[in-house]
Amino acid sequence: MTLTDASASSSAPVQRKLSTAKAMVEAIAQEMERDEDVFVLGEDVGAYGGIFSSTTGLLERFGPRRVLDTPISETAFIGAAIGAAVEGMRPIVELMFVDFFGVCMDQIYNHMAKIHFESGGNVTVPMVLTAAVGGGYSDGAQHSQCLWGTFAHLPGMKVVAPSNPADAKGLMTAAIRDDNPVVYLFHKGVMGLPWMAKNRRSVGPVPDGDHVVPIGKANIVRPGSDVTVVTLSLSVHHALDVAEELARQGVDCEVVDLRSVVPLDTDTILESVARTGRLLVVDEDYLSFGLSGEVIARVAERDPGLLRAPAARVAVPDVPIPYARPLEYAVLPTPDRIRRAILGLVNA
Amino acid sequence: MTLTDASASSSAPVQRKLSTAKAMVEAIAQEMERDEDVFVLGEDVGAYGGIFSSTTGLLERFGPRRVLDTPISETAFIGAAIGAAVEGMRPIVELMFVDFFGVCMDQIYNHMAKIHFESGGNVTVPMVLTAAVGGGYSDGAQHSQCLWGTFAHLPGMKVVAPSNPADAKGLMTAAIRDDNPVVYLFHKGVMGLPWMAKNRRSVGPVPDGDHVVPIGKANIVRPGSDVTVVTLSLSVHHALDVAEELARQGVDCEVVDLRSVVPLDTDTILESVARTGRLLVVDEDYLSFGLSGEVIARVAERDPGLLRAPAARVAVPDVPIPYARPLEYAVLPTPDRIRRAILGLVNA
Amino acid sequence: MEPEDRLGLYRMMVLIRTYEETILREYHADKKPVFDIGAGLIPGEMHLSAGQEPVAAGVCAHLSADDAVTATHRPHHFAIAHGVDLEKMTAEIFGRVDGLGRGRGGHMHLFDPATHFSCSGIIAEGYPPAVGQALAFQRRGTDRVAVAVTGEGAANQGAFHEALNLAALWKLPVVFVVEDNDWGISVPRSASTCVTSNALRAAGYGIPGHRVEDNSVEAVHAVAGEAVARARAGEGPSLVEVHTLRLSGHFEGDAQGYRSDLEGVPGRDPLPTYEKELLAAGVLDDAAVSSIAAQARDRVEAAVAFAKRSPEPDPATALDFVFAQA
Amino acid sequence: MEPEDRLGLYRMMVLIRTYEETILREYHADKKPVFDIGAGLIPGEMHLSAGQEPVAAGVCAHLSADDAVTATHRPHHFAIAHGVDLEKMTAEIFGRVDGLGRGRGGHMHLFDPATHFSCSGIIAEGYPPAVGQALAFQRRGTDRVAVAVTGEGAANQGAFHEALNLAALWKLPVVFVVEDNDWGISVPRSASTCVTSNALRAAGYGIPGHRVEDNSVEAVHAVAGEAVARARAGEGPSLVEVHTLRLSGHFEGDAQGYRSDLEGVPGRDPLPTYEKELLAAGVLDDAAVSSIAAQARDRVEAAVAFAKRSPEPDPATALDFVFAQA
Ligand SMILES: Cc1ncc(C[n+]2csc(CCOP(=O)(O)OP(=O)(O)O)c2C)c(N)n1
Ligand SMILES: Cc1ncc(C[n+]2csc(CCOP(=O)(O)OP(=O)(O)O)c2C)c(N)n1
Ligand SMILES: [Mg+2]
Ligand SMILES: [Mg+2]
Repeated sequence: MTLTDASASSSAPVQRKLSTAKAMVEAIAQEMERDEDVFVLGEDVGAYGGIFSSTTGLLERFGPRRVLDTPISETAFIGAAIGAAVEGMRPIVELMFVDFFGVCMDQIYNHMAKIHFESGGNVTVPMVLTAAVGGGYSDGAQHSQCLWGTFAHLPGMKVVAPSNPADAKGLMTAAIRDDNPVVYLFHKGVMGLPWMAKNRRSVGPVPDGDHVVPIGKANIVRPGSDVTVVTLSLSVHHALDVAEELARQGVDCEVVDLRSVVPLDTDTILESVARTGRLLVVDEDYLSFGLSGEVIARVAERDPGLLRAPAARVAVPDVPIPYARPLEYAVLPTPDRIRRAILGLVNA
Repeated sequence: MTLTDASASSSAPVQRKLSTAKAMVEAIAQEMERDEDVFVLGEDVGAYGGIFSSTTGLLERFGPRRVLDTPISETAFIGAAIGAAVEGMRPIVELMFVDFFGVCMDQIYNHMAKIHFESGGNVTVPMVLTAAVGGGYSDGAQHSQCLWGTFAHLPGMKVVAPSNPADAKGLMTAAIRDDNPVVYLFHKGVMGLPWMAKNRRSVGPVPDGDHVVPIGKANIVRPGSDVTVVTLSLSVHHALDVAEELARQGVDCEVVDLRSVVPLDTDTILESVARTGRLLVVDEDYLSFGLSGEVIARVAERDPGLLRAPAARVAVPDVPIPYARPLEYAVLPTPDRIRRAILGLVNA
Repeated sequence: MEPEDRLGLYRMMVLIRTYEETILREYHADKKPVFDIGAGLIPGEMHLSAGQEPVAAGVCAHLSADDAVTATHRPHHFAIAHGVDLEKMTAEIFGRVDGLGRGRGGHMHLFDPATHFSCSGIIAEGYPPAVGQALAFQRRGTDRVAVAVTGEGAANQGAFHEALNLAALWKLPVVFVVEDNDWGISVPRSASTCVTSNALRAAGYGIPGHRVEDNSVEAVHAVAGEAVARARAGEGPSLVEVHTLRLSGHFEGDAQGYRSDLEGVPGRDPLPTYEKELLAAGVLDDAAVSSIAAQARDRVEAAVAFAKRSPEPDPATALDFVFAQA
Repeated sequence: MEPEDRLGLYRMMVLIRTYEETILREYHADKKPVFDIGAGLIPGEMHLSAGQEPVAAGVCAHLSADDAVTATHRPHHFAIAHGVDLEKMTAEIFGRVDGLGRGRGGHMHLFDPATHFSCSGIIAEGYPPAVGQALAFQRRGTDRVAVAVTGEGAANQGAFHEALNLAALWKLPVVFVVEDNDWGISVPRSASTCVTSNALRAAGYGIPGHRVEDNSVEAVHAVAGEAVARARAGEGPSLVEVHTLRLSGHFEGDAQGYRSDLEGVPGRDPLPTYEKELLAAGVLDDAAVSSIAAQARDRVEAAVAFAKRSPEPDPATALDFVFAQA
């Protein structure tokens, strides 16, 4: 088993490259092999293989007893996953788009997330709730959101969001093995889908065999000394692209890939900001009352003196995601907005 | 019409005292008189008068055509309110406890809150969604939450939470007249219910006639120079109680009653912190990824130098609300926790 | 029915009634002179099930501790009938460390892994997890069943519909129980649906639907027996609705000003009715009535004493059990 | 039916089909050689309704612009049949400032106050707002109706159940339409419910339920006529299910590898079927067929031209319309 913090630092030489989707499926398949109690359910997870390829090939390999297409009844089938988990199974249940949480949130936050606590620790709910997140392809206000802040605000569930294939595998393995409910949010833009504009890092090296990325550990994907950019999921790649570009202009950015939203790796954030003195949070979720504010608050409640310049955020500015491309790209955390924010920080 | 910022500063001498519940009902009744399109629907809003007395007497006064008891079908009846609002009516729809949002959130955040935007401003959704919030009486993990952060994170709806009878009336009037959806969250502990431990300020002076408190304006309910306490709803009273007590020890607290969460009155917060140099946020919602982080971030992204001491928060520490009284009071933002936090700030 | 089985049902109903009356007493004991919902040894909302004993007794007679039950905000009768430990349950209601949830849950959140019992305060949302328990039971090749309970008000909630459809589709061993006590808080059934029986709705999922009209424990027992047998045989779910009776207010403190049927209520109490029936049939005599009552009282008082002896949770532990540790 | 009415239905079906084929062409025109869902003049998901024309044409023939329609993620046929401005609708699909939503909404979010038309991308969640529109219509003493549309997959969603129950209870003027095209993305009806007809479910709410088995526009027209008349007369809601046909993939880009029935699909196309029927009946002749086709083409191409002429929204306006200004 490879247990790594930085996904690229595995000791064995990693050559094989996979898309994020394939890496995610590989983790599920390996855990299904390992543990008869792991099974998958959700809309179009069978023959279709998940509309974002999050379950491709599993039906063929494990059959319809362990890969279950469901009716469009999220409350019923997520609730069913909860009941199965309470009885000791380890379901992986897919909510097709995170945007649909509103039809089934009671099962998620009042049941999945609270049963362990309400039972005084006597009942565990070992399950993984997967959902696709993110915009950038004109899918409109009901199919483009990230919403990790919404889940993270409500106690009792862990929340992870991988940015690359190796982490996708490692976090999925960790999530399945965790005795707690884990919400696993995969951005469509990092899955490496053949029918969507691909980030070049959506295909990358993935360790063979067991690979676990611990939940709750951020990853410094680019060390730097001038500005700390805290981000996650697809935005990691935009941040890295901008960091590379700005390096040529003499601005040295540190990019922190949170990977987990809950638990949030406050220590890594604080250590980084202590070194750079400047903080930018890049978040594809809505700006206010969410992740970006929380990251800044964690710094300001430890020591506002760490901040040599006012903290900055690039997020979706409290507006539903517009359909038309020029509008959508005006509100997404694009490389251009990130660049301007970083330059604003270093010139402050 | 009395249009006031500080609810107590109305020009006419205010003598008449009402409970918060009665003040809220008075606003609804006055608007129902004024506008035939205003109507009320929800569970037990008729003969029962709202289980927290938020609609008492309305059925008797306006009859069953304008005060509608509903089946336990929140998705259907909140959706019905949306449809009626789209057709130009002005429904006030009650979600009995905010904790139940999970069974109907899609209607709320994907429809109520987004239709105006998705329609490019061509459709308006003038409605008020009321819900009871808050704990402190051992109602357990599914009946004690505040969750304003959850609503505030999602764009397209205003969110208000009155702390006293005059504001309850004024914000309700403003909410009904607003052409946008307004989420109106009333804390059970400020309603002045005869069967629940009452805060002494849950009965107070309420202006007669038209009374509007503008949405988006915070209220400095106690001016002070040493520490800014930003808070809302029931916690305002705890903050005031502690401020009075600490004044005797020479600590002069400014207490800001936000009243509105969306829009958030950032200016008032910044001005106050600029004067005091110390910020405590007291929030009965969950600590992380919510209101308390947002308030701190708004300061740190303007100027972290305003903070002479690290910002502090007293909120529910990311744990479901426990049933047993000693546990519940260990996680609620009690006067004791507030006092310790303020002393921590001034001694930092 | 065999006399012994009839006696069993009666005994269970008496135990439940005794429990509810005792909780009623304890709940109000220290909330005087002015009722304060948050005060006293048992704080918070309290939903009692007196009058609805026939449903729990009749259904649970067919279950063992291996079968699952998900109950509602009004859970005591089902918890007791399903064999949840009375002492731990009571300690939970008193918010004590020896409670089922170490005081974290309270009366609407009783979780007992030993009997696969749980409940939820959110209307109809106990149905889907029961479907999942049944899925696990089926998957593991057992003949265990899951019983899911709601009120008639809850049958108009989306979760009800989705759960029935899913269980029917996957032929899962579930018995869906609807307790029709005529009221959802203050809203009469007639103001929540125009359908007179949820048995009609069962047809919309392709499953059998039954309605027991008279709150008779033996009728419930018979119908539930069929439904449980069907589930155990792998033939899928059924729906069982029982027209029952809410003897008291929705929760304690509810003055029931809205309740038109209040006057006739005592006369419809199922417990004296069944007692008379068994006395007439010679299954019971006065001595048995007294001794059964005394046994119930002893068990319940012992549970209350246990609860009161158990310590209150330490505030320093308030953050425990949010996450399971690896 | 009168020839003129039959011609009207045919004309509408042709218009819809022409529209969908044109959108199909425009959608794919600039997504070559490698399909990229986010690229091109029409980006994003695209759910076309070709094959389902009989439902929209048959239902909307009974409506005026005062009546409301809430449609689904697959909304074009209903929008067109209900008389939504073709140019503004097309401009919205192209994301332009003259679109119904000034480019904010897109193809799943068409809102037209002039015809009380709306749609939603969330399964079954268009039903409850339709109930509310009907409530407003009833409250104002009008005989206007609201039509709510979903697919057969959506009928297993909680919102479906709640909306039917509420509308039935309040006797609201709603016609609930279910388009059963056999598939919910890749999931066949048989894997989403074991009920063969949602007409059965209507009984569970005490309302009439109809199922049209053959995707015939005239059969839909007849059944919908009854349902609309009933609603206008104040007798409450009905459910109308139509067994229809999804001619293409769930959305563009869907290779339909899962689809067992694919081969037989073209033969079930309702448009040539109806055309043949009207030709045989002498209602249509070849000249009429051509001219109707040409008229449809002209209207649709004009709408596309309008859309393409309309400017793209200015990024500086991206934050407009979150809140209505006082
Ligand atoms: C989703 C949701 N909506 C509303 C409530 C508030 N509530 C609690 S019990 C109740 C009435 C339930 O009626 P019924 O299902 O008939 O059960 P009964 O109380 O009669 O046993 C209501 C409305 C809730 N707990 N959950
Ligand atoms: C609540 C919700 N769940 C899932 C989806 C994803 N989804 C979009 S369309 C669709 C299939 C819908 O099937 P059906 O209702 O039969 O309509 P059809 O596409 O066949 O017209 C699904 C699952 C969604 N939009 N909303
Ligand atoms: Mg009831
Ligand atoms: Mg379909």
